[in-house]
Amino acid sequence: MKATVHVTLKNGVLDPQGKAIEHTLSGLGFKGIGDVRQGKFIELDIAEKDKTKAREQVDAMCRQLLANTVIENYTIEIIE
Amino acid sequence: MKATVHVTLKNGVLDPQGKAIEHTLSGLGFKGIGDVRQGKFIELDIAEKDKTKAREQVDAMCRQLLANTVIENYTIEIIE
Amino acid sequence: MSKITPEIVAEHGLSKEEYQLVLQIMGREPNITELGIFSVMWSEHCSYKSSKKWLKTLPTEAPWVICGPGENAGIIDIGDGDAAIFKMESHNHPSYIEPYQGAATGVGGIMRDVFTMGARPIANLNALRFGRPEHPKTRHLVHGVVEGIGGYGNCMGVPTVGGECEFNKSYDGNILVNAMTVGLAKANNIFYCAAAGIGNPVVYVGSKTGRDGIHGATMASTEFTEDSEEKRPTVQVGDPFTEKLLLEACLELMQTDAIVAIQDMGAAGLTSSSFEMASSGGVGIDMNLDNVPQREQNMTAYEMMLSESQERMLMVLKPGKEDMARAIFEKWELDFAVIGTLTEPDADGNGHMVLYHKGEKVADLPINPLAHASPEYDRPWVPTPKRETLSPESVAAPTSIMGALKTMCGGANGSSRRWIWEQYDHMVMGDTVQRPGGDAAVVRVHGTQKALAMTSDVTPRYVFADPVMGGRQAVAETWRNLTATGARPLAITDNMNFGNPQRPEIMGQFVGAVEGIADACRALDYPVVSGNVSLYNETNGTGILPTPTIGGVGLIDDVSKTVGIGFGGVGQAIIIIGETHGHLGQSQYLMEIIGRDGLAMEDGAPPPVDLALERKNGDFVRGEIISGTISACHDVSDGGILVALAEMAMTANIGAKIEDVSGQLPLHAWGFGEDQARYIITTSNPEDVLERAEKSGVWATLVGTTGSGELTIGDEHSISVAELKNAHESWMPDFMSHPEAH
Amino acid sequence: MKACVIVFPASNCDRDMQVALERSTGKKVDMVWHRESDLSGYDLVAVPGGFSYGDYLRCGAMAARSPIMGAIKKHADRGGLLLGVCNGFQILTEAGLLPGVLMRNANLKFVCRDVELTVERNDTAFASGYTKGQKIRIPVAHHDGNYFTDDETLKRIEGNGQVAFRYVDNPNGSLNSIAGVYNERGNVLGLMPHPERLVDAQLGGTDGLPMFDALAKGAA
Ligand SMILES: Nc1ncnc2c1ncn2[C@@H]1O[C@H](COP(=O)(O)OP(=O)(O)O)[C@@H](O)[C@H]1O
Ligand SMILES: [Mg+2]
Repeated sequence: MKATVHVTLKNGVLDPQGKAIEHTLSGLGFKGIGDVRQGKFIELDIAEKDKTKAREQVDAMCRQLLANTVIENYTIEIIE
Repeated sequence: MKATVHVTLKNGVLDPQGKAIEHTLSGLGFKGIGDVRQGKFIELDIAEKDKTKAREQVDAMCRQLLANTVIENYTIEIIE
Repeated sequence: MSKITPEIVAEHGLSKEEYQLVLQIMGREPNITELGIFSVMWSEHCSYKSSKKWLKTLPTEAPWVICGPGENAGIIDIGDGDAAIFKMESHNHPSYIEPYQGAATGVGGIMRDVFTMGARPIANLNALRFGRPEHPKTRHLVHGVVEGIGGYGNCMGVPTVGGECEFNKSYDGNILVNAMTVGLAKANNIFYCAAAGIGNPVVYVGSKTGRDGIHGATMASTEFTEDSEEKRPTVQVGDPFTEKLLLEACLELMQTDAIVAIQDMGAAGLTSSSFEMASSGGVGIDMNLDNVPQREQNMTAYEMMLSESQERMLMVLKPGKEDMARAIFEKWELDFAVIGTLTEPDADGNGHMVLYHKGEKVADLPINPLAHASPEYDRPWVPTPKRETLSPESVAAPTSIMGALKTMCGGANGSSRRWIWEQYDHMVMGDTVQRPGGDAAVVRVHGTQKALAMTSDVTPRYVFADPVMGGRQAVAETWRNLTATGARPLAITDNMNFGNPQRPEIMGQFVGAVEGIADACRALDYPVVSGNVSLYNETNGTGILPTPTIGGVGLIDDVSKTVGIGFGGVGQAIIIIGETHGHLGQSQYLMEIIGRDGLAMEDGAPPPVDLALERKNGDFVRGEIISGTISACHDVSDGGILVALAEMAMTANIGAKIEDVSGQLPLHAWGFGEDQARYIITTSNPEDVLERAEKSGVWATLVGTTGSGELTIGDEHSISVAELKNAHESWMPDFMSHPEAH
Repeated sequence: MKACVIVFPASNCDRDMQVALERSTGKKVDMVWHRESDLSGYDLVAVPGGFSYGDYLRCGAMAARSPIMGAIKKHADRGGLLLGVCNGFQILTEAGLLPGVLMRNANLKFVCRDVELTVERNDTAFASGYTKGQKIRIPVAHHDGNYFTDDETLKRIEGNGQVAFRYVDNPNGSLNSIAGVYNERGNVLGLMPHPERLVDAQLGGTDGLPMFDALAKGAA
């Protein structure tokens, strides 16, 4: 199975990268851009065939490694 | 409008971060994990009201800044 | 407006008595914004309420001290119109909760303290203490903290040149992250925080304000419990990129005459910076919070006043300088906003802080009572019971001397910290003359032949066993480390990390350590110019080992004269300066080889520190370095003579043949004893050095010669330097290579 | 010989580069802010190390879109000498002035230490002070120095002799241990190690000095 994980900063947590991107985009002449936020996107293959179990497994990975739950949220999608 | 951009490494491009995640996950006892790839996920607000124009604008942002098209692919979604 | 209930008061960490004082000062019930301001101003972190009484006893003066404790950082005169500005600060609790961001923002905060005063930071150091290696969280914490320190310092382009890192069970639930910054300024262009000039504009610069770390300052002042993981959203995220711009913009503005006063927004952000400026200047401030640059929508006055968003500064400008200053900050792409004006004090001489938000007056607080009448406690304390001195003979010998040496050099606490400092850019700015790995780092004063030496040290197990002696020892060790590079030690900063001060035995540790530090500072002419106190380092009632980290700074007049710790070549004579008594109580040998933890009374007293002897031996060694007669120098500390010799050998990749001069002492007590005031030097001219030592009344013993690839003692004990080095270099990378979860 | 150093927001090896260039050229070296647009008076342009724009998004990405980049390209096209060190190398690859990209180090850690390099060629304005095959010791200090290109590009740059320096003991996972590359014409050099950090014996070595001396002489 394939899983994808989106890791994003929690609301209200400063996103220096997003801020810098926003700034550079307007420097490049793009108008009307607001609130740029940068997150991570992780794709992985897992051997587990059962969708529910797969999700549980990926959830554990997120909590243990992929996301920093102090400042980040994550969402999981299981594909196939 | 809201736009989201996924930036991923092209096939065949080395992904040190993905590799390291894969390695650590199996070190943590997760079994059967393969081919981890890490990409970026960027969300932004744009003033443009027209969906087609909005997409064009974001596409230009990707080509000019958000992705390095030598090694990265990108996909755009316009929401609303 | 919501009523202030006892629950709300308690949530703000104010005791009933403290709240009574609030009512008395206000003459009415405060609103929530006002209460929040009281709570952060009176938190342990900002008010030093438990420690003030004792800190006042530290010596803070010397002819070369330009500014002692009280400002953002301490300042010393280093000649030629130059000044060194430095301070150490803790970010312990935040780093435990989110190690990367906690450590990063700690580094960012201490750098701001230094550049607020007009200095360009030229070096960072970090003193780290983690739980035992086997603890499930340790690896994750080490990873995050080191990465966070590097992430911030590297981006700022300030070299991280030194520090310490120790593992001990007592820090399992309470790690210590102490960061120190040293900066350089011109002595005639230093900036202070006292606001002046009624009607002058109060200006906000730097990042926007968000809801970051609200109540961070009160968090740092309460004991940890299991549920404190719930307090997580108070973690701030650092933005070193913005801080680098802020640094450059501030230094640029400081080249003009526009600034009257400047203060960084650290713990308790806008509140403490504005109150400190106003109280030191004896003025009031009218502040319009609508003008505060905000990152988030609908922020309340309470949130803005308590936010700990990073990378912000508050300034008072001379009238009419706003546009010029704005242009500089805009060039550096930073926010700039006039948010207030200085006002006259009232008839009683009290300045008022009056806050407006959305057209309403939302707070009106008298400044001095908040800033100065904050509670000061004389907390009950008991002295730490004295321990017996262990006799050298009472501590068992190892099965093999060299085996023990290898174990110590390759153990959690004796191994190389290369894994850490290779993740720090320690060379940027092009003046790092001695890189990490020696006794003290040496950083040249740009464009001159002068240099500053800097180090941080403390041996917490000594402080636990005897706070007074341990306090002395920490100061003496920094003094020795500086001396070993040829520097003249000038002043220290201290970072007092202790447990819960409401427990008399912990307070006793604090009082004892302060006494010991003060003794040493006086005897060595080595005053305290800045510092920081971190209390309540305690989890579920178990405190950390008392850890008064000392950061020392010294001056080298001619950097070409400095020496390192690596043996200075082959065929050099090795001389030990200072007498060896084989003191094994509280020694690293006792911990690592005998397996004690130092807590029991039977683990003995720490080595006594004779400050007059320290001075005599150190002055002799420094004189020899400056006159160019010796080729290497290393102080003897943890692990004694043999560990010191091993470090000198490993650094140079050169062995040595050492005579067995242990005499009446058991060899292991001679080799691993931790008697103080000792150094090991190498020279090609031993006769002269010995003669001069004798004339000066300094104990000096010729013990051997450098050469070959082996470290050999007497006829029987030998180990290859390569084998030692392999053990020394591999512990930390091996330990850290295991995958970790968070 | 007129040289300048470009300064981006959060460049931080700019002064180090200026010191090294001034030491070898004996002349004042200008600092040029990234908002400028003219470099016509310079023989040598140096893009220094640091963390331009915090290394956010991708290292060098935002700096590569700065106003000054047009002038830098013009300078390179004109045959002017262009040196990018560390972040400067990342910026030049992002700007398409040099082939390849610099990815996160293979072990994901920032690395600061002296490394040994082999000088791959010495027939350029940058390397004429070295001998071919010479081993030199130069510090690295980076998080993203893992040189990567597709196979075709790799073949091409190897075939053209565009590799400038190789690591003896690869610290970051770079393909073919590549530490620095030239453009085809040889007037643009990008490298991860910092030659400007070892031009002064007091700092532990002078193996970087021949590069700056050669530049000072060559472009005189
Ligand atoms: N956290 C750290 N950051 C940077 N350098 C460190 C760190 N920990 C240790 N070091 C460096 O490693 C060397 C050995 O440290 P330590 O054993 O504490 O020295 P000493 O016993 O002489 O005080 C010193 O040069 C020190 O600066
Ligand atoms: Mg030492």
